[in-house]
Amino acid sequence: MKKVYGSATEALDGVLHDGMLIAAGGFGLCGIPELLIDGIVASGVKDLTVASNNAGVDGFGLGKLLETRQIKKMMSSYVGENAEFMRQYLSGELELEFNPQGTLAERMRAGGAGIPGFYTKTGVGTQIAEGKDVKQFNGEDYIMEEGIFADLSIVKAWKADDTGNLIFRKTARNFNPPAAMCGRICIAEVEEIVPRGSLDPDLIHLPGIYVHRLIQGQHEKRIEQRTVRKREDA
Amino acid sequence: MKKVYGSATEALDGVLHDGMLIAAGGFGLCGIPELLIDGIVASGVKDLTVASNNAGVDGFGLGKLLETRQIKKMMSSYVGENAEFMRQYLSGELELEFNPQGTLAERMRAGGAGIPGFYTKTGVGTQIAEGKDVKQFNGEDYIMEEGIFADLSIVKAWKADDTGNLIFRKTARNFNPPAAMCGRICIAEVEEIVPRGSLDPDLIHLPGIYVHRLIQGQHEKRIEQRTVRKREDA
Amino acid sequence: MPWDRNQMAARAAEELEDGWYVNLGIGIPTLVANYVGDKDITLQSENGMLGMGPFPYEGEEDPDLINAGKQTITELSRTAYFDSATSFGMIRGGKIAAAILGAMEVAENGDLANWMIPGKLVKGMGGAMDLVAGVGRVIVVMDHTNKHGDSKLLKECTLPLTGTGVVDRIITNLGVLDVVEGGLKIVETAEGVTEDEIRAATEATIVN
Amino acid sequence: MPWDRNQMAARAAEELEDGWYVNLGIGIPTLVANYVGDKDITLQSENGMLGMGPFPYEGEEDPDLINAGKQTITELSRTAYFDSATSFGMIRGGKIAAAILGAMEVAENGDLANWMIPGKLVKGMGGAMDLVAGVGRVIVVMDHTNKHGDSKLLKECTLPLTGTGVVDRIITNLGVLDVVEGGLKIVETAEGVTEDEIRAATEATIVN
Repeated sequence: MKKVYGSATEALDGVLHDGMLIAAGGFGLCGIPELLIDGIVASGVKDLTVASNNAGVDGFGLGKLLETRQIKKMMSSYVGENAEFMRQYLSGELELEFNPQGTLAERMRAGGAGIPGFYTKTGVGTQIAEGKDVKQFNGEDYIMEEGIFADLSIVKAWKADDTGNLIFRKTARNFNPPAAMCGRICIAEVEEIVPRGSLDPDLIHLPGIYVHRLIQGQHEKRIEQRTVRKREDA
Repeated sequence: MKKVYGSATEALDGVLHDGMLIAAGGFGLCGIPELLIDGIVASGVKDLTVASNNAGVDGFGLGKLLETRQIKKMMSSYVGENAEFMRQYLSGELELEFNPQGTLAERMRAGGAGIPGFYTKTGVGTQIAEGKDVKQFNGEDYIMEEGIFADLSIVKAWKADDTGNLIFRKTARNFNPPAAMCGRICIAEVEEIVPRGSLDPDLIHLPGIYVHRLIQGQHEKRIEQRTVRKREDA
Repeated sequence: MPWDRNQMAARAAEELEDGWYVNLGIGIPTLVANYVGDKDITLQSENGMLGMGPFPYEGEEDPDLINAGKQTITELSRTAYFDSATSFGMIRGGKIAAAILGAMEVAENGDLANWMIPGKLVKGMGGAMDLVAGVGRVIVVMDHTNKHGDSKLLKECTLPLTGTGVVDRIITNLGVLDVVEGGLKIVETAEGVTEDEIRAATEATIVN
Repeated sequence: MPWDRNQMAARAAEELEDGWYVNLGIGIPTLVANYVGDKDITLQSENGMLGMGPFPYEGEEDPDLINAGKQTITELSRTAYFDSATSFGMIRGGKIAAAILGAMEVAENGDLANWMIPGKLVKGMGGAMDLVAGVGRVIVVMDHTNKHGDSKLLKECTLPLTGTGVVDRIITNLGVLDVVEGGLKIVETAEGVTEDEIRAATEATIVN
């Protein structure tokens, strides 16, 4: 069962349709599926709902899909690092569902784990709780949040073997595992595909069962906030 | 903040009390906290409720705590590999709460993640569902299961650094991470404590934040079912 | 002639498709692994492993490497390990294409009973309730009748259930039956077994 | 004289105890890291890291290593990485001893508003709602009054809430106040600031 595809376009063939829900990994511009985003731009699919912690920046990451107006709705915790996003949002062209960051991550994991709803204290007594079921545990209120079941997941990892076992690097792991878990189909892009047997089975971050298709390619890996200290500070 | 203790008895000092709930890692006799079980036996603490997938065998693992009658109740998915367990259970000396294996693992993880309840399809329409809240999602019934919040977690890992970052080995990982997460206090026993910096930060299975106390020691690692093939079968 | 254990396992192996991740229960289902041939099947062991290999050679047993039946096993080049919460996350989340399980009783509506007999020693459901609730396809492999000659394919289960309406296909020593609207449908008979013989050995409603 | 940003950060650092795992918000809270001295404090970055180190030297920036403010950072010998679901599992699960956060408004009952101003550009709550709901102790560091001179310590918040009854202690440029039964209690004043000056600058009820 071959999982490795030659390009983002090939890997996306047959899995895209207008109006679908896509879960995307990444945090800011770190660990985002750059190649698959480009492939989705090229496909022209539209009216997408995208569950992703952030919405990219102008001209990079999910910002590309905003420019082409392919996104109808974002499910995110933090946006607006992106002028085009704000323009579309304020003009009513783009819907936005805010999720607390941990709630968004857990909703993705829950969807992937067959859990349609869970209770959390996060957001109790705030706007986020409006319209949500409330239940008491030990005398305290919790709200119910629903699992996210995406039509497609797009994620970025560091290395994979050809069975789809994935390894991430440093904080580029972030939302990628939970996003991968919640998709009916998951496509991963990596910097390097290695032969099976070359990854230590104890050290695999995401087992290949979660990964249906796989591509390898060059990544720009743009830095959003370059902060440094001078050597003389040491 | 020193996490490393000299022995199981030292590590358990001040954290045990009669009637407490202990979550224990391990599956069968694989990856069980042998040293801490011995330490609890030696402490004489009683009326324990123990959440553990299995209950050990006669004379080994949690079987030792059954022999000394220190356990009042087990929360498990599969038991009875243990004659003393069955004797106590059938005579009404020991309470038993059956949990489907995945529900037990998820209840531990949920407790550790601040989730007091979640919905699952597992057990719907069976004895397990009796008395539990039912909710429909997409027209199908799910039952609510509650997070486990243990007073103490006891787990076994392969290696640790002195900050409590843990690495497990092969299928000895099993229930250890979720069990560790759900304890107010977690004590881990390992085969080797290595200097900080010698574990790759990308490859840590359980970050030290979950581990409050740590001991190192020799493990018997008894095999429950020795199954082999002959070389001539190859 | 009815199938023997190995023939039932071989027939069950035909159910598996290339690329599937599969969980095999204890007993006859375990034998299915011997018959997958060159299909690309990855076996899950629910205690935290994908890519379960055969038993180790004598002297190479590793106490840290066991299957859900607590037997010593080996790893493969595709193997990945993970914790029990993740393992049942993939089961409950529908990532496992199929489970092949034994059973005490199956009802014509797909109800399954395979974990306890009231009044007898109860060992627990282990991962069975999670598997039948979560995996894509539940295939039961069992003898058609019990040792008293009574049908194990019933109108309604009499034993405590493992799951309701969960069974998709049943492979017995007499043949293969699917759970369909209104009852069970005979899909295949063992060589030399007639449909009438299956009907005679079956309490559940057989539909055409 | 009121404290400046660095003095507020230094005072906040005194709140941290040896062995604690701590999450620092953006702004003044970030500066707290400069004042922990030789206490054994492990900083969490909620995008998936424990053991956050300082900014990298020029030329050593790694795009795969950023903090929750998307700034390039470094790792330490104690560092562990994990995914976002695990990260917020430890936050929601109460494993983080304290969060030090900025705020727009704090109410006398501990309500906190720090994520949106209606009618202005709304960027989102990020991880703030999870942090205030989950961590052991919430310490707010902020100026006592806004740029119009109005108190930011209120009887009731006017802005949309981040959490209800979540704040434990407030460190402002004028001093330190605790959320207690009935209102706020002055714990400490900045050198040269009187309790009366704090009362005058505070809309919230001050209790003794």
